[in-house]
Amino acid sequence: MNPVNYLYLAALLFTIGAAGVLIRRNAIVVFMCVELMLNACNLAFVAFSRLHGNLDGQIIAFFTMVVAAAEVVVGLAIIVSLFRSRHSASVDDASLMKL
Amino acid sequence: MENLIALLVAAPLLGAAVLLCGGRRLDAAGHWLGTLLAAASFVVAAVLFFGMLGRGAEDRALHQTLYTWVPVESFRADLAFQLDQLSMTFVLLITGVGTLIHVYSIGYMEHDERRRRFFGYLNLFLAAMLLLVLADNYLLLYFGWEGVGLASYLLIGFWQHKPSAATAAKKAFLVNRVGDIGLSIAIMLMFTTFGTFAFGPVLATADKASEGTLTAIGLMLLLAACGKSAQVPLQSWLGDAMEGPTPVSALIHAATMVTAGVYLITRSGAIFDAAPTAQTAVVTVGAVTLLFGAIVGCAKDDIKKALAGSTMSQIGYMVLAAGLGPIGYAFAIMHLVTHGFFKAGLFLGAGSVMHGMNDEVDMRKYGGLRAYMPVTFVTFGLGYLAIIGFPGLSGFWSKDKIIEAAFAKGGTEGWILGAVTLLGAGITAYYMTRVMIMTFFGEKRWQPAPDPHRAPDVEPAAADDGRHLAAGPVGSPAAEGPAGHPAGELPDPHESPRSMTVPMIVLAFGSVFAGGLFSINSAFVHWLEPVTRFEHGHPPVSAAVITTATLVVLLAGAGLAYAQYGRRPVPVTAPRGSLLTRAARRDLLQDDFNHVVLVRGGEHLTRSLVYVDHTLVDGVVNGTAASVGGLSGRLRKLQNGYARSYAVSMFGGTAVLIAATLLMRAV
Amino acid sequence: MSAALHGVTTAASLTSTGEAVQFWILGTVAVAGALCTILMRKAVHSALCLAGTMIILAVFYLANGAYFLGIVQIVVYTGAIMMLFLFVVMLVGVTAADSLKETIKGQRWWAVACGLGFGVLLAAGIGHASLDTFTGLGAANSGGNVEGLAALIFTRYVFAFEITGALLITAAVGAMVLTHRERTERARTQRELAEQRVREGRQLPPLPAPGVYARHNAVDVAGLLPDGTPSELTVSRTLRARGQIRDVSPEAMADLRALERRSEERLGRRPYEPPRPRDSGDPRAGDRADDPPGDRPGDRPANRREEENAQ
Amino acid sequence: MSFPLLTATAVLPAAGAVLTAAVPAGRRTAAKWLALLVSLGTLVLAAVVTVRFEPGGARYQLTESHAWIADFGVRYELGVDGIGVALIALTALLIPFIVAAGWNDADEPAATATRRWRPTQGFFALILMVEAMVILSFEATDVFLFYLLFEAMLIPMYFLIGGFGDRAHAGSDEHAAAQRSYAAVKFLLYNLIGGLIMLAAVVGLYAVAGNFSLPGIVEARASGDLTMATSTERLLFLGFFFAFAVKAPLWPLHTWLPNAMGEATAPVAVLITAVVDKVGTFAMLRFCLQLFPEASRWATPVIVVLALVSIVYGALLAVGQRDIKRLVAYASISHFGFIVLGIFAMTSQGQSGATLYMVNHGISTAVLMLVAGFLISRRGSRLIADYGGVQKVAPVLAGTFLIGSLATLSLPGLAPFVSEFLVLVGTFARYPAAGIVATTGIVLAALYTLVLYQRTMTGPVKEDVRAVKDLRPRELLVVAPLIALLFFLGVFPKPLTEIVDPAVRHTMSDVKQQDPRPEVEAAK
Repeated sequence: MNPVNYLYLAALLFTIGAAGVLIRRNAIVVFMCVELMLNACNLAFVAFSRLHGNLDGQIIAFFTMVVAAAEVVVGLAIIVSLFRSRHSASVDDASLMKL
Repeated sequence: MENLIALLVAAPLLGAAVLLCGGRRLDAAGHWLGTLLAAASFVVAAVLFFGMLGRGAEDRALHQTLYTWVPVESFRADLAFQLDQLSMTFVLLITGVGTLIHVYSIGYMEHDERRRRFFGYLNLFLAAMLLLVLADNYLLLYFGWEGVGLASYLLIGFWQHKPSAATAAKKAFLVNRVGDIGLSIAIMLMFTTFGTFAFGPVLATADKASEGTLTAIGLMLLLAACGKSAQVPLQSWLGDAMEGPTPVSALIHAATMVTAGVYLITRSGAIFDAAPTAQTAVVTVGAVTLLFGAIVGCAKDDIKKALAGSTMSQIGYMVLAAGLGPIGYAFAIMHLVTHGFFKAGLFLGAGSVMHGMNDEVDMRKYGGLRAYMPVTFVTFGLGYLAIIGFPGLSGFWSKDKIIEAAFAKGGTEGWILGAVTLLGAGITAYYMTRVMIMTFFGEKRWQPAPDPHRAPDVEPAAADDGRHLAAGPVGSPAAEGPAGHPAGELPDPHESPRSMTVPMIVLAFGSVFAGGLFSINSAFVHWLEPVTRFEHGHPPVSAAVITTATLVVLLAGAGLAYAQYGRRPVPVTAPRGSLLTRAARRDLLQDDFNHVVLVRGGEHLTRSLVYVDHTLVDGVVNGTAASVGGLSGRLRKLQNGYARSYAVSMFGGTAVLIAATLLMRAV
Repeated sequence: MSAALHGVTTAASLTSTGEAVQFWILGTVAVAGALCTILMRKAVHSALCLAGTMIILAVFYLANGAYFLGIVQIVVYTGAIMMLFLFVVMLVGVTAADSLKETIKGQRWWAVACGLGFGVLLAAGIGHASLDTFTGLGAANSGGNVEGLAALIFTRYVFAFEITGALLITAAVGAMVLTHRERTERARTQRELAEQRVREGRQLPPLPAPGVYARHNAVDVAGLLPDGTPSELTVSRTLRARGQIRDVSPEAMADLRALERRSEERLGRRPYEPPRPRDSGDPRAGDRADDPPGDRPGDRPANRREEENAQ
Repeated sequence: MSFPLLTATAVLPAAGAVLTAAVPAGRRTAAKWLALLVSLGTLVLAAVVTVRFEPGGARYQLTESHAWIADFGVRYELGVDGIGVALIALTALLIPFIVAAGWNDADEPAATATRRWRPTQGFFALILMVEAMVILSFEATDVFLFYLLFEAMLIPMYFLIGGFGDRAHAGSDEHAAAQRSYAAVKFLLYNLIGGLIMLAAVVGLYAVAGNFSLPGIVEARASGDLTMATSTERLLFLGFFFAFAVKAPLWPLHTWLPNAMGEATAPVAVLITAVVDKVGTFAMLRFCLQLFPEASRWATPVIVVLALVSIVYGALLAVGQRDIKRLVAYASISHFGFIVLGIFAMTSQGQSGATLYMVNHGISTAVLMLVAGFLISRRGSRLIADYGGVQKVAPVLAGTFLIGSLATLSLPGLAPFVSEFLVLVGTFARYPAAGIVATTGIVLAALYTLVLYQRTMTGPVKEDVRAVKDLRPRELLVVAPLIALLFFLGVFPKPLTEIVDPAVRHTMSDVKQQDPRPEVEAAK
């Protein structure tokens, strides 16, 4: 097996995550899907790291994790406060962007 | 000596500047200042003339360069003067007649509150006209050319409160502008052909250019001449120009400005000599105008318009002569000078008559005035005899020579031209006799001053508000506009004041003797020969035969007029007349043609263009704006406010970007 | 696992068979987990599936020589972040299940189309790249994976590292700011509250107890008014909001009795159905589409079962 | 380092604008005097620039160069050639007259005046701001800097058009306001779109050349260090030219001008047509021709045709107008056609003539438009039909109007004649047919100006016109110097041609064109 398969897997996971973001309305699930996409990217980075034989890919994956953690913290806080004020976690409820 | 040349132009220019900018303070003395400066210019001209006589024929030309007017690379137009025999002739005529008419105007315009400005304009005209004839290059000539156009515009429209005068002024300027196109294109052609447009080099090397170019230049110059000299097809403005005060008609529209076209053609003789086609065009224009003007002159009842027709016709003679080449140039100029005398005299006489007749211009309402205005009668009569070419008077000498030269052209062309000139002489005798009889002979047909509220019955354009002159009978209230003369009062004909009669007398002397003096030993021809060159024409029949024929034709014309107007009472209201007469009264329908084709067509064109600009050009832009607005309204519906929707479009966009990247890689 | 750990070679084109087997098995599971994540109706289930996928990814990291990341993935991601998710799910309501019915016209089709296209393009891009051989991390990891990473992070990437640190602090502060509710006015004293209650003319005495005196002693049964109708006031507000009041109307009681009779071993509970239309006090009055299916009359039995399971 | 003279000519009016805007509400007379003094000061500086400029010297003189945005090679580079000097002089000359002519235009009627609202201060501040930007754009030799100014001057112009309309409006106040804002928005949109396209071209130029320095790029192109693909050069040329053609304005991009000039007050209309629009034609001469010589030659036939259409079309539409100010606007379109024609005739006569034309047209239109503005403010109507016989009641006004009209129709002796004839000769030498078509413009010019004069000034005095007063001393003071200048430059244009000619020679060598030789070398 060629490690390239990891890349295909990452692409597949990423696509699934993206589709989930588009399809699901529950903000928490949407968030999970985003996490899935980030993880797919990390997998790709790690695979690249192995393919190229240096550690930079892993470093990037590491940073991605840190940023994802920060993002989750803020994002979940937003979801909580949104739920508090609107009693719903549906992303469609926040359709205030319409003119 | 040559430093004096600029003074010729400067003196009247100074007068114009002072009089026009000076304001009301100069009202009292303005006309004296204007006259004085015109006279000063004449004195300078005389000094220069005698200086010129003192030199040999070949060194007579003088040059004065002030500075370079427009210097751009190879394009150099100097503000420089050239005074040779041809210019000298014109300068003397312009300043001489001009001064006389200034004097005349002092009396004529006495009661006009804007007399100062009138003299300012007259001075402006003199300056421009002198610039025209003194210029040493075509661009400077163009400067003067337009300058006289402006002065003519201002003077025709001097009584601006009359719509007819304002319209006539505008028309004159516009028609002249059409001619100016010709002059400017001619100058451009000279520049591209010769690299210069100064008289000297252009005329000296004219024969080196191709004939096609020269023909083009010649035709363009002819177009310019047609505009300024009221030749067919650009003659229509001259009749209307009679809306101006009579001294203006005498000076500008008879003696000087309208002859500028003849000057231009004569000056550019070298070009025309090398372009026979252009010459043919010139003689054709001259011949047609000669008959055209004469026919129009026969039908007009307005004395000034009859004289205007005559002017057109006489200039036709000059143009024809100028088109004949070296056999005709000198005679064209000679006729120009004698015509300047007698036509100016005739106009001043007409002004004097109008002055005494409550500004009535309709000859049918004159009659029997010889007893009331003896001086006017005599001077006008001498002018009359001169213009019809009565043997011994000025007109005879100059016109006879032109007829001879026309025959001398040779071939069929010569015969045709000769016949036309002969016919013209006959018609001239006819209409001038008619004017003479209707004005000074026969019974009195005086009419009360027309009611200002009633529409005039004859010749709307001419009789329209004919009482514009404030200068009525002595003692009548001086005022402008419709309140000039009390309605219903019979005119009280009287001789004009001294300031008006003296110039008439002087001009009458010129009318009688100038031609004869010029012809002694062909003095005039020899005087001009270094500039215009001269060849003796050889008419197919002897000169005596031609002279006899001329006299016969002349008598026939005069006799016919006498039979029609002298032996029968003249009806006060013009009879309907034949088709030709009616057409001639309407300037042979040229104005109607212009109106239908140019004015109406132009109006339609501009109106539709305004519409096009608004709806089409602007509409395209506004339509684009509207469709963008509509499209954004549609697109706005895509903005449904759901974040997921936007996410889809982002995702799709990313996909497209990746696809594009891959494609670019693949290609 | 150990085979995978040691199967790292340099400049090879194939991995070990063990790794291949592991990849195909675990990869399938990971994809299934991902699909479950997006298809499960309940957020809790999604979270659990995602956690599973992440653990598998951690294994893949290890297989790819990223030992540090593999551990971090398990400890930080699966252990901390996913727990955070679960906390929030509980906060929001563990019972709330999503409706998978799409409300935006065409959204699902577009999403699927874009997803498919995107995936195909990604795959095409990967296939396009010439990755026949790979270097492997043997050399890079020779000094130890953690040491290698540390050497890079604290040299070349030190600046980014510092910035991510700042980012984390900012995120923490941001989360606190977002979730913290600032008291904007002075807390009202008990006296003021009492006065306000009098002024508003609402229930002045203590609220009546639930239906302990009627028939049941359960707190979720409304007490009966003298005319026999149940009074909602008697039930705790929380239960009311959840819609967990038991019906005490005569018919319901009769049904209940019948039910009790039929199933003696099992005590069925039946949620109280609030009168429709719900007029006041319900914050979700307008969100009919998003109501949990349990609120709909037709879904009642299923809902009931689920609630029981949850409890 | 020497004194930054060019910067000073722009900084002075800019500072003046700020100060004028800061004058308190109650002291509006002080604001007017301040604006006038600042504009006169700028005129003095411009005169110094003109004197310091040596016609025979280097191409760009009084240069200044400072790094600005180093990453993109943008520099603050100034320098003037003869053409720039002439136009700076024109701008600095006209602004004091515009200020003086608009002395009372922006004053709030006493009834609605408030303590806070300061329209007068704003009006003069905006005018000075426009002056600063226009002058700096004539000086900028950095393409990016020029672009920035080219766009920035739209903002004050927008407010001048939209905020200070002509009080003499036929309809109601609301209608007038709607018309005005339409005109202002139209002005802005047209020019913005032009500017956007130019921005693309500016970016493209940077992509090709790597910096924005006009002299640098020109030199690199001349020496062969920088080559452009033909298609690239043409596209870039078109991008630049489009923006300038909108600004100039050239048919068919002209329709914003009549609206803007009709709705704006007369001084602002003068500002538009005599000053701001000149930036467009100036930029054609400086940027289009120098940066893209081959593309310019390639596009010449089309542009010459567009210019001819502008000349004839503008003149014909002027004949058909019923509104005095719109008539002048269409006349200007015709004149801009002449300028563009002269530029793209690619002869030294044509280009010198075009430069002279810019200056002379500025002065002559200023005279005509300002006098028309004085007339309109007296009678309160812009319609030609509402006038008649003004000459009788206000002879001086009529006289100045006539001189303005005669200048517009290019009468010899007045400045525009020299430039128009040079353009015609220059065009004729290269394209005889175009020269002949353009000459018809002189007849049409006579037609529309004289018809306008005849209908408004001559004839019987209309009842409403009887109350029209003659020019006040302030107004005469505004017009008289301009008229004197018209006469002076008409008979002695040498000072101007001496400055302009070397610059034109440079441009001609940039586009690798030589004047056609005459058919017959005349005997010397």
